[in-house]
Amino acid sequence: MTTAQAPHIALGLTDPEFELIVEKMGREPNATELAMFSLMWSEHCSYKHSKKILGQLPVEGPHLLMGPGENAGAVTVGDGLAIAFKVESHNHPSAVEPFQGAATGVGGILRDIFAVGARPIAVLDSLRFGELSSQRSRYLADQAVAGIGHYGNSIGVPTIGGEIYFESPYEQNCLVNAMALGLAPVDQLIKSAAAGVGNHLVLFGASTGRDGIGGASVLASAELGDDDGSKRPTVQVGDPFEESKLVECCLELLGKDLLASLQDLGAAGLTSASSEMASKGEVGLDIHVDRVPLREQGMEPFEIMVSESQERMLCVVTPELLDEVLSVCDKWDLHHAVIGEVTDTRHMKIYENGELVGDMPVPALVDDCPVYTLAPEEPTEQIYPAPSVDSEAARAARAAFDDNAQGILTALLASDNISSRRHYFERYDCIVGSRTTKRPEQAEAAVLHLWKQNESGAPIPGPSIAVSIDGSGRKVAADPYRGTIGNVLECAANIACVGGEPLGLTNCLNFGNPEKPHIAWQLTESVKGMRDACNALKLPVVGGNVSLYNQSADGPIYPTPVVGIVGGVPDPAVVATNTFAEEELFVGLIGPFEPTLAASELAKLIGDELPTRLPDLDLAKHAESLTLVRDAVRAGTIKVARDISEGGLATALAECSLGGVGATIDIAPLVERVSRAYPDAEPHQHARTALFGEGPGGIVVAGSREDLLALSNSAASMGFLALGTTGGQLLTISDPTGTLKEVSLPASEIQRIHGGALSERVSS
Amino acid sequence: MAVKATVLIRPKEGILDPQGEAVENALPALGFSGVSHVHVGRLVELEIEDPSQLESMCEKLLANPLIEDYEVVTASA
Amino acid sequence: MAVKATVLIRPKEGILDPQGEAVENALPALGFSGVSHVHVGRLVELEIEDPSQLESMCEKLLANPLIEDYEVVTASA
Amino acid sequence: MTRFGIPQFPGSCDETDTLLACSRVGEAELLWHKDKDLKGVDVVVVPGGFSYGDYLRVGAIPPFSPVMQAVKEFAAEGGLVLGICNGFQVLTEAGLLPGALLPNVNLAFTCRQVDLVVENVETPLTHEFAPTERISVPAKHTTGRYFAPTEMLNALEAEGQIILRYAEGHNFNGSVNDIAGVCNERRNVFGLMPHPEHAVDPLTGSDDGLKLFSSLASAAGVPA
Ligand SMILES: Nc1ncnc2c1ncn2[C@@H]1O[C@H](COP(=O)(O)OP(=O)(O)O)[C@@H](O)[C@H]1O
Ligand SMILES: [Mg+2]
Repeated sequence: MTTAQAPHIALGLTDPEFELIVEKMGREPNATELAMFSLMWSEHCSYKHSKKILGQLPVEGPHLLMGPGENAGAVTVGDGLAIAFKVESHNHPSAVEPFQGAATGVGGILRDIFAVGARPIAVLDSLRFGELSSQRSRYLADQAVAGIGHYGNSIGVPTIGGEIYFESPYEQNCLVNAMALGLAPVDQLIKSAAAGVGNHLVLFGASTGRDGIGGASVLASAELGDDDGSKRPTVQVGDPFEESKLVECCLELLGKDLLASLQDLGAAGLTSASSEMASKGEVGLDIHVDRVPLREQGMEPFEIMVSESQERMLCVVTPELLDEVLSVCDKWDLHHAVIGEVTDTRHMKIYENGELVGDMPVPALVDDCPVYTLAPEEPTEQIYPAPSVDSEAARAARAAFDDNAQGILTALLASDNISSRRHYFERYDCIVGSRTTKRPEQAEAAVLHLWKQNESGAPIPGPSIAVSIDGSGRKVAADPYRGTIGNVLECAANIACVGGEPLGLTNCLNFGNPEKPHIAWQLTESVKGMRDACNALKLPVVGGNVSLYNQSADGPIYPTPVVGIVGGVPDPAVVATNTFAEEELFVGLIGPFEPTLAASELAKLIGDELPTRLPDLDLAKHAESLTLVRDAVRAGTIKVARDISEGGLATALAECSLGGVGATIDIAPLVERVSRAYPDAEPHQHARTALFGEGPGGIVVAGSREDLLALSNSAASMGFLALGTTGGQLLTISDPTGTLKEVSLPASEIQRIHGGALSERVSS
Repeated sequence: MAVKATVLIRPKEGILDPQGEAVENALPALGFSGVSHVHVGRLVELEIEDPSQLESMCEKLLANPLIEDYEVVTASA
Repeated sequence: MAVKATVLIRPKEGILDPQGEAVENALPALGFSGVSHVHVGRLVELEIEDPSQLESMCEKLLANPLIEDYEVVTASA
Repeated sequence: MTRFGIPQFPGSCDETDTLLACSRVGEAELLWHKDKDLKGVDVVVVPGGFSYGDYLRVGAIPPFSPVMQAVKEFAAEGGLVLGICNGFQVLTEAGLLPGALLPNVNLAFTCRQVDLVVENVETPLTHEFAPTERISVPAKHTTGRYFAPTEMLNALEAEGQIILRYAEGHNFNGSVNDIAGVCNERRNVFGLMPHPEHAVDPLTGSDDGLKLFSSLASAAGVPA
């Protein structure tokens, strides 16, 4: 950084952007105004590089209550209940300080949920780090997980699911995405538009300090260099204790109908919260910074306006209700202050001790940031190097690759991206709230029971929901369009496996620098894929988040569109599990599953190049197949369901055996399908692809012989394949081509390999 | 000969210290008055052969320099 | 006039201190050697008008005498 | 019907779960930490969570709250009191139960279904169990390693004050003598680290914990 740099450049604004601000203001902005513009015109707040392409996502559906534009989206789930949900990233803060970065990420997404009037009932996380052979990655993963647990556990919201993957493109730019869900009576949802000229603006919760100053514009939009030193003073510290009081206080205020509107303070603090409330309500606001409860002496007006101190909320209150609102804040021992009023000026006016220190038209601040058109350019060749992973599992996979199916399978089961995530998810409270009927590893999606309480406090049954979060980066790197479709389909498959009807989708688009043409192309293709998949599933996008500039001198991250889906489940007692708990069940495979080794976990272990294209998909057929599975699960026909993901069919079958019951499997029908798709390949390649190939749409199911045979008739067009029978302690998978040494593994051995690999690896 | 060292680790000034705040708010109810500026930190005590390593040990492991200050006090064992 | 007080709280001797052990075990990998007897405790700093309250505050609140020892250091503010 | 009272502190997490569990065997209501009024309840259950943020030391601050002053008086009169997880920590800090809880040996918050063995079935909390009955209940905490100095420990063992132990292989926190739950000498105050209130419904994993609540309800001697 040169000392001669103009302030607006240091704050992340371009010269043309600055000129536009001067034009809109009719003069040069002062320091306070410039700080506020730089935040509101940052990528994080203005979506200036993504707004145009996000417009194509479908945002309507029969269950939709609140779509993009509010703090969180919401869908109806029956019985007069709504589920609000959203996913958000905290990637850059977590790369600097993983514990606090991840903790405050959870705190922030929870505030988005109770800001719309919903009681938070669950958190999920989606995490990406570099390879576990890197000490830094082990440290980041450990601390991020600890931070998420610290916040979620302490506030009493269960963390019921998530995902964690290790890939070298995330070495310098880890991803920490958190999703939260909240429950509310439909009529209690509240919007954030400020209303009622003359009403009071009340700030409550934690006091305001210097933490996070510059965080939004610097931390969220700049590429991370090797030296993070300059960003250090901006670390925000989370206080889940304060937030637990804040949740109760907000819900009490809303329950008593005391608020005109409510908004959380997140990135860009008071600046973004207040100006967005003003913009949505088409009003103006007067704000007196000297009335803000401070934690530190001598803070400048601009510091107060941009501080990212956590655990704060802003509400609009009519004069008659003010005393009652403040007394509820007192009950919960929260700081509070009337910091301003709603005006009809359509200006944000900032005062310090009565003196006007900032005066900006609301539209200029919130709506007039230029929106850029991306300049996408498809790369002529793969821009990511072949994956290289240094682990025992990778060496074992290479040794077994040619002729030993069992060796490949055991290597996959012990690999960093497939072995049990227990080491991490045990650090989350997954049961508090008494709603979790399917915990991590008990089913393909988490299931929550939405009981209500009768007058004497006892639970009365209600509807249930299923929820899952997914986002393979490697497959999107291989093919942004089809890879993204795969992410949506995988998430939807998880929901279908527990009998869920998908109601709404949220997403977080984690990408590199969109000003680079290849990244722009990834982003454009990915959003198209999400659009097409959502349309095929008739699934509205209820909201989401975009995290760009995830790149370093080593290059961009894998493009990682993370999707979260909420589904409705009529009866939590009729939900398929994901292990063979019973003997003598018939095992089959449903779905238009066309496995390929390209970009698979096995390809990664042996160091294969990433392809530039994945197989085409028949989206209508995929949608139909998921509906069929869902209905059969709901009917109790399918008792066990597991979607085929990393590690292919063989891995899915091995994971189905984790319950202790094995199976005898013949994969001939799938080998036949593969050989039709790849007529030129050798028999051993057909067998390997059938066993370990990946792709969307494959679900391993088990049920009674009669039930599944009946299903197979109606599902013939869905590509139903009969595979075998459950029973005994052993999983045997025979290879009809006779070219690979067959699999014959005791369930206990599968448990041992799969269960212990990760904790051994991270503690070594 | 090993040296006994005490390291005092405190939340950095300006960084939120929720523990200190919570303790301070709780004290009056416990019958203690006239207490202010409460901060809760950590204390690490150890014996070390080469005390010149202490500084870098604090930076790398004992404290989190992003959010904590530390002070090393040594006394021979 | 308020008095500044520092309270050092340590795990009682003989009680397993896994935190201290974890620090001790992590040190060699970071290139530090010759460190032993690591213990992790708590540090409470505060300003108090009537320092005669300190002793009872430690007994009642700041430390748990069953598992912790404490030491009060005061200095006038 | 037996009436259960559940103190609610800022930072409590499992108070609603406890309320739901108690309401399966009786009536239940929350008791606000700033009130000294126990509303005439028959049994007090101090819930899990992170009361007062767990700041300073787990369970250190709540004993000074008005509601806990009332609970101390209630216990002194022989009232039945159960503390679960953070509630257990609070009761030891309040001096109502012997011993203390230290950080888990793995130093990490750990949430895991564990098997427990009922050690003493002659208490108000456990009288509905068979001797050495084994139950499956979740545990979730960072600071659950039960500790008592040797002399105290020997006395606890001799007096039958060890109520629950972790089954072999299930003691992840390093508790001395595998202790998962204890009671006071008078056998009216109980503390457990595992969470029976999260084991009252097969749909959410297990209902093995329900009998602890029904034992308390029947021991309270309130006609149904
Ligand atoms: N990837 C996306 N898909 C759909 N909507 C999005 C996406 N990213 C952001 N949005 C929507 O844009 C709005 C602004 O997002 P954001 O700035 O993250 O909200 P907040 O102000 O709560 O932080 C939100 O309503 C969000 O749902
Ligand atoms: Mg928001």
